[in-house]
Amino acid sequence: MQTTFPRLLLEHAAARPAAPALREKEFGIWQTLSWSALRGLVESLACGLAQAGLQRGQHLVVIGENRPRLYASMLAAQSLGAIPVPLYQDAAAGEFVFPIVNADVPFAVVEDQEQVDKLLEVRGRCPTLTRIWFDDPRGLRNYREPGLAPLDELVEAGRAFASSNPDFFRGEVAKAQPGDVAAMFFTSGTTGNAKGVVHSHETLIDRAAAGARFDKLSCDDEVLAYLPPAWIGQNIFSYAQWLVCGYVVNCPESASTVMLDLKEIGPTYYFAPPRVFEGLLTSVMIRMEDAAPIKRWLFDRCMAHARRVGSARMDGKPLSWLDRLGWALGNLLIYSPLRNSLGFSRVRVAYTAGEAIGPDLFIFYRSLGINLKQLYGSTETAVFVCLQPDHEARSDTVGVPIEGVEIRVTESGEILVRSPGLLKEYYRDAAATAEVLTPEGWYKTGDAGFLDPAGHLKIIDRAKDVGRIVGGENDGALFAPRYVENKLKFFPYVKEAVAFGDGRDRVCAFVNIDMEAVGNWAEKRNLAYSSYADLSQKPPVLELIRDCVEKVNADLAGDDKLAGSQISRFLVLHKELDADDGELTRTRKVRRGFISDRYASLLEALYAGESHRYVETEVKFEDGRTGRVAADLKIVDAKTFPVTRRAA
Amino acid sequence: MLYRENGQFKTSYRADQQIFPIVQDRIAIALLLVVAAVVIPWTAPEYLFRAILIPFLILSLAALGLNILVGYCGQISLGTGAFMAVGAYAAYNFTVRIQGMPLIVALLLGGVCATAIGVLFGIPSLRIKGLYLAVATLAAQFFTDWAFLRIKWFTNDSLSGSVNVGGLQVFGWPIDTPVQKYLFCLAFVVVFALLAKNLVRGHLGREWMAIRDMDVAAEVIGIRPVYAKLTAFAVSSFIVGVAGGLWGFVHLGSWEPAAFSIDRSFQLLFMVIIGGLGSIMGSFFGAAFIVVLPIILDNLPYWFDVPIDTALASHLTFMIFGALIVFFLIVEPHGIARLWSTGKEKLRLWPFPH
Amino acid sequence: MSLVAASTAAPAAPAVEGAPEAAVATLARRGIGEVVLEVKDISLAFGGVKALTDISFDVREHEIRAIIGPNGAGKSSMLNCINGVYQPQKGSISLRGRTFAHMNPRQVAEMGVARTFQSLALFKGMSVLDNIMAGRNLKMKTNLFQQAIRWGAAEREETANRRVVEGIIDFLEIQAYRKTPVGKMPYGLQKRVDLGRALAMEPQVLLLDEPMAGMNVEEKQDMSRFILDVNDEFGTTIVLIEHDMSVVMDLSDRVVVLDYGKKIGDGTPAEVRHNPEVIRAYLGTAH
Amino acid sequence: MGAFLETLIGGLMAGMLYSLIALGFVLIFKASGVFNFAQGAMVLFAALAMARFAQWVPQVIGVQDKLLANAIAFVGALALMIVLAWLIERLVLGRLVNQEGITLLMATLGITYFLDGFGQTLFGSDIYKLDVGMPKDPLFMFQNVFQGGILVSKEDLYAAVIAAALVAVLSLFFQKTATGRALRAVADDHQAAQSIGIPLSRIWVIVWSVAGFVALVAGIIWGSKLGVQFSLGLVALKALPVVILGGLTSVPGAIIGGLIIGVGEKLSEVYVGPMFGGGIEIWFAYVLALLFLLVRPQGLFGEKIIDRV
Repeated sequence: MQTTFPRLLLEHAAARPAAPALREKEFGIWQTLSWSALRGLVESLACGLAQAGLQRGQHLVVIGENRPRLYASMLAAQSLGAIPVPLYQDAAAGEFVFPIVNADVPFAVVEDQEQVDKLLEVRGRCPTLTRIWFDDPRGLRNYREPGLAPLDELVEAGRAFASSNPDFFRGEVAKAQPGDVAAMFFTSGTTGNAKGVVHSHETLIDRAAAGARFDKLSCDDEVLAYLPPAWIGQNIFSYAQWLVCGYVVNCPESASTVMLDLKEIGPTYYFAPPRVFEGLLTSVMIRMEDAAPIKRWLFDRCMAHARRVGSARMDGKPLSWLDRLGWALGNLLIYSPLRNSLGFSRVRVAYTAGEAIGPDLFIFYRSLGINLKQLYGSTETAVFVCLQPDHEARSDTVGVPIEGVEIRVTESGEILVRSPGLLKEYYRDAAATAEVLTPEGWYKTGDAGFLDPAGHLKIIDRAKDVGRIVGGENDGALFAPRYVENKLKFFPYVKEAVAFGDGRDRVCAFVNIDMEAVGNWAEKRNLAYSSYADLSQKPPVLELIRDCVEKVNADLAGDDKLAGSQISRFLVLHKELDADDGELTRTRKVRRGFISDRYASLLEALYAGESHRYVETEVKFEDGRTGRVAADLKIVDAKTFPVTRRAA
Repeated sequence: MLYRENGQFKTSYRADQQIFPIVQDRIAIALLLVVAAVVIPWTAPEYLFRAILIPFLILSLAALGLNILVGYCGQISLGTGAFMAVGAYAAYNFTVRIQGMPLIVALLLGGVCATAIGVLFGIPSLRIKGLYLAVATLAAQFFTDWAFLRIKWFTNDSLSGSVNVGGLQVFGWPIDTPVQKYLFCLAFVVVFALLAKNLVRGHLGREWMAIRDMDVAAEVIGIRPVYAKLTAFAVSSFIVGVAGGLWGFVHLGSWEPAAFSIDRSFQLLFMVIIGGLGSIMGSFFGAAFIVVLPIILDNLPYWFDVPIDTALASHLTFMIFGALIVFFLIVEPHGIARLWSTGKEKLRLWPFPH
Repeated sequence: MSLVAASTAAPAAPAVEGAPEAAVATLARRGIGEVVLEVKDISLAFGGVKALTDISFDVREHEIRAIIGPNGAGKSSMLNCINGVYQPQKGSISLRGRTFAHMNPRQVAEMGVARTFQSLALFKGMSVLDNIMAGRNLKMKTNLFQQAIRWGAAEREETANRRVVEGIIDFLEIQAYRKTPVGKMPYGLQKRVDLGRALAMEPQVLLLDEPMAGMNVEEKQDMSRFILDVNDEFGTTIVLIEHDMSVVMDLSDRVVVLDYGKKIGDGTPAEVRHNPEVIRAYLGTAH
Repeated sequence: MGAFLETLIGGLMAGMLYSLIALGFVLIFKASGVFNFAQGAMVLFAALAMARFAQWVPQVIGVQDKLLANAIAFVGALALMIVLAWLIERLVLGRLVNQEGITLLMATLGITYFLDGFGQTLFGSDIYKLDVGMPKDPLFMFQNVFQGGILVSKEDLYAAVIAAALVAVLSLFFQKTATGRALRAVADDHQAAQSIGIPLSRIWVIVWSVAGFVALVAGIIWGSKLGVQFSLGLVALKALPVVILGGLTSVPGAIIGGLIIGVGEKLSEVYVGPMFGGGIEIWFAYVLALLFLLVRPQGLFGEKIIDRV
């Protein structure tokens, strides 16, 4: 699509001047900004910025929550051929310095006092930053800072200028070319400085359009913008696709009212990372706790039925009339009211992305009748690489490559992407750019994965963690420890799992049982136990875990790529892996290396084929004392399966 | 459970301030009106109109008026019967003394007279509060009881002391069959309910409630107790007066002062308490409850054919009423209306408890 | 009303810490204006009990004036005299030159004096919105009939005032509670509603009766921030009652100290803090 | 002149009875802040009980001596009133602590209805004559002053004396006894009273019992005069303006108020009534009280109301 964002704006303003473009809940009602009004605002802002001296190719920092006038400022900058740089509003002042200096940014448009204070704090270190405009004057009345002014002033100045030279704005917009840089997003780099990902109008618009076509988005859709606009995800959904489709973007009233506003608006197109969905689910469960027993019983019954038939229904599979009846009943009593009180009644398409989402969580929402799907993409790819088509959403894949996307998997298992939506470069960082962009125009995602027979992309791990089996019957097979571990951890009984196999002839694993889940399980079978260590070695428990492992194996056997990662032997650890003992990171990620050293003897026993091994380990207790726990750990063999190639 | 509020967002204050902001509620009320205005007239038996529906409508109207005074403005009145009487007798006098006085005009003028008396007896409320006022309003009750009994002029010197009206008609349409009477009352009730609702959700209503909830604070923000209280008395007694007129003209046809005795005043007060203080809807609940309950109590014995003599039945009714008042005051001081709205909230939050 | 322009975002500005500089800056910027409110030897007694004896002090344009004193020092009675709830037996109060001894609350309100209450005096049966809307009653002129029909004028008036009130709700950051009955709100927020109701009157002089009574530290900080913002954004003159000295010292420009109905000190926080009588009074009581 | 004095005295006597009932209101209001609308119903209830017991006692336990029978009936009725007081505290007031006066008033309205129904269900709803040996014959006074003298009904005289005595006793009880002081304390401030260890509920039971006792006496007097019947309950409505006039919280107020109303009523009936075709005493008292309130909202002896904020 050969166009630019400002041109899209003009088209909408011309085609549907009165239609709503943006809504913001302010002063108790949804204040609506029509496309023509928006165009006017953008024009004024653009003229104002131009007068203030914003040059083509210069950068404009935008910091704040989702606010109509901040979006308008981005559009204004783009219409002048300048480049908006949205930054995270919750970042510490210090984190602003690098982007501003790196792109020697002259101007900033920010939301309120909080952001102004932060900028003023670091102003000394940002010599280039000369002007700051703020949207909300609250508390800023008595600030006397050179170059600090309310956005209203800019708008006023701009309006005056525009009325004297009415053609200026159009002219500027006309100059901008699709290939020009449209925006820059700073990826919060875990190490070193953030990298500025440079995107052109082309790249963003092409991907946005592709995504929109994929889900048949139209100008009738409603979106609630509540995630940081500096994050490309939010930006694509509430900016790029907004301008491409011309649907309505709604801005919540305040952070404390997002849930209410979500309920009022009832978006038709929704996007959130898994943690948001997880949070919602927990809140649902907590609120149901205090419900009357009858109601809870009803809820449980309905949800059980939903789990049974819900996802099948979403996948468009035929249901028996009895199941259909049950679902209709549940829908009347629970699902639909639940969707309503979550604000999902009108959701037509909902996406989650970012991390792996647990199957239960995923199924919960789908079985409620919410069309929740996964997508795969990153800042560098302008988000849309793979999307799950309706009726084909699965929790362990991220969908099919959509139009314009080519995917290649290197022999090391890393996924390469080629699409019209790839970043232009990392801003002023040729080295980094060269690292990720091959001369042939492939982008190295750094993720390991493959396309399954059904053509769905499956992400298994970070590329650097993926290993190879050496020797044994499946020599050279792919080994993705985290993938295997996650699969195990999706079972409630398994708290932690550590898989080994890189450079070995087969995969073995340590398993941590979940004290609570297994404890309950044991009590139901009145199986007496004295301690964690004791419980962990009870034969029935080992059977239980073996069961889980073999299920995982069966599952793995499902796709040839990972069949080699099946767990042939495992043992259940006698103590919980613990951050205090250095076995986990503070964020509860297993430290594989440390563990393999600490439990070297066990590892050796696993691979040496012994049936049990006595072990004694030092542990730190809550109160800081250290003690030793000893146990004779049984080692269990798990059945592995031959590859059962699933028909594509 | 029945509510689907996603997407019902408001883009203007007008929309946000409407009486029923939720679509489902608007549908429900529309259906209710259709049933009341179309279905019932065709289906209900005559007994139902005379014994239940018409009294219910008129008493709801009176309760509505009283509720404005007691429930919204917090000025208790034990003299409602008096204002009904004034309305009825005034309307009567207008009809008999002025040739061709249209029914509706007569009723409204009756209301106006009631307003005058209401304001007159409301004046003490500026100096005296709560309990003292309650007693003061009894003065109105006894005075009017006496006046309409002893001052012959009011009853147009009828010998029996009872007055009667007949041949009612509006714009040439006769009002004599139960259905016609029912529809006539229904029209009045709907219109007045709407007007009343508008008042209580406007700034006058807020002034009333402010006086009720915390009169000193109200004064400090510039509300004049005089104005607030007297308007409450005026509006209240106007509606009550009109109800009185309807009661006399449409329901009874011929009546004596006893029709508006102190028992009527208490009955209305009970309607307001049980139905829900400070709730328009409550007035209807209360009226329905108090109109229907005695009828049920009277009939219970026959349904279970346990013979009870009528005297005993009426005593039992008394006891049950008394007990219910106390019960509601203790358990749900805001009456049935509050129960209703809690129920509604539960539906909106379903399946969650809160 | 300038707060109409404010948008919803909530700056977490430093509250109490920043206060003294802010206050000083305020003075420096516009100096202390002329006297707006003057109290001349007011005496008030209930039956035989003397609540106030010969209290005199003045309040100047734009300043934050505190009245402090141990519990039962007659602080609230002083406010009640100023806004006409009590009629002092002796003395006079003049507002912008207009002197009055006997004035009813309505007249005082019309002259632009608003007030909050120590023990929450909110309208329990009403929503947050209605409570604050009630504060607009002086601005609402449509008559009974227009309201009953609620067409045109009444609706327009309602909407216009709603708009202003929404500005206040936004200013006080209670958007999430708009339609909840005040009774159901946390105490700290109810105090905000009380303030909001007073602000709705667009007062020139705002009397605050122990705005921070019974609040925890964060709530106190928020409240101080709001008080400063009000004084700042709308240039409202503020008379503030507190028995907790620390709060006052940070907020106020000048302080009057009462004890047993008598004035025992008057001056800047610094001066008052070192006034021996004041120290005695405070050491004498449990503050 | 003689006629005037006759009316005057008649008024004073009637007034005494009003004060008696008014006293019931005041007692309860002082102690529990409840404006007991049910006082009238209690009078009716008590009178019914008394009348019926007086009939049953001879039949059931065959006591023939009239005085003894009445005595027993009286004790029985009193016991009943005490039980009633206890029940009211238990079932109603105890659950409405710290409610607004209006709510409590409405509660007593409820009680009124209940008692009316209950009393008549228990004791039947006919007219019962109640003979406690009050002399019916008239008495002529000041024959030497006026010719023909002044006719005074002995019954009224006795009644007045009894009433006066009772009033005296009660005011003493209030001023002097510990319970009396406790009652006043409670009236002034519930929390405070509780904090110094005065058991609210017991106080209330006592007060209501006393009020019940007063009601019983009043019931007997009126009953023996007019016969016991439903209309007796309405006597209370006459006592209301008295309370208003005298001030809700003042015992002497109740007495003076009673006398004023009684006299005013009779005089007006005789001298003003005819102009309006009679029957005006129904409302005269009220209008009198009402006008009076406009001048002095808290009544003759009531305490001034001050709003604290």
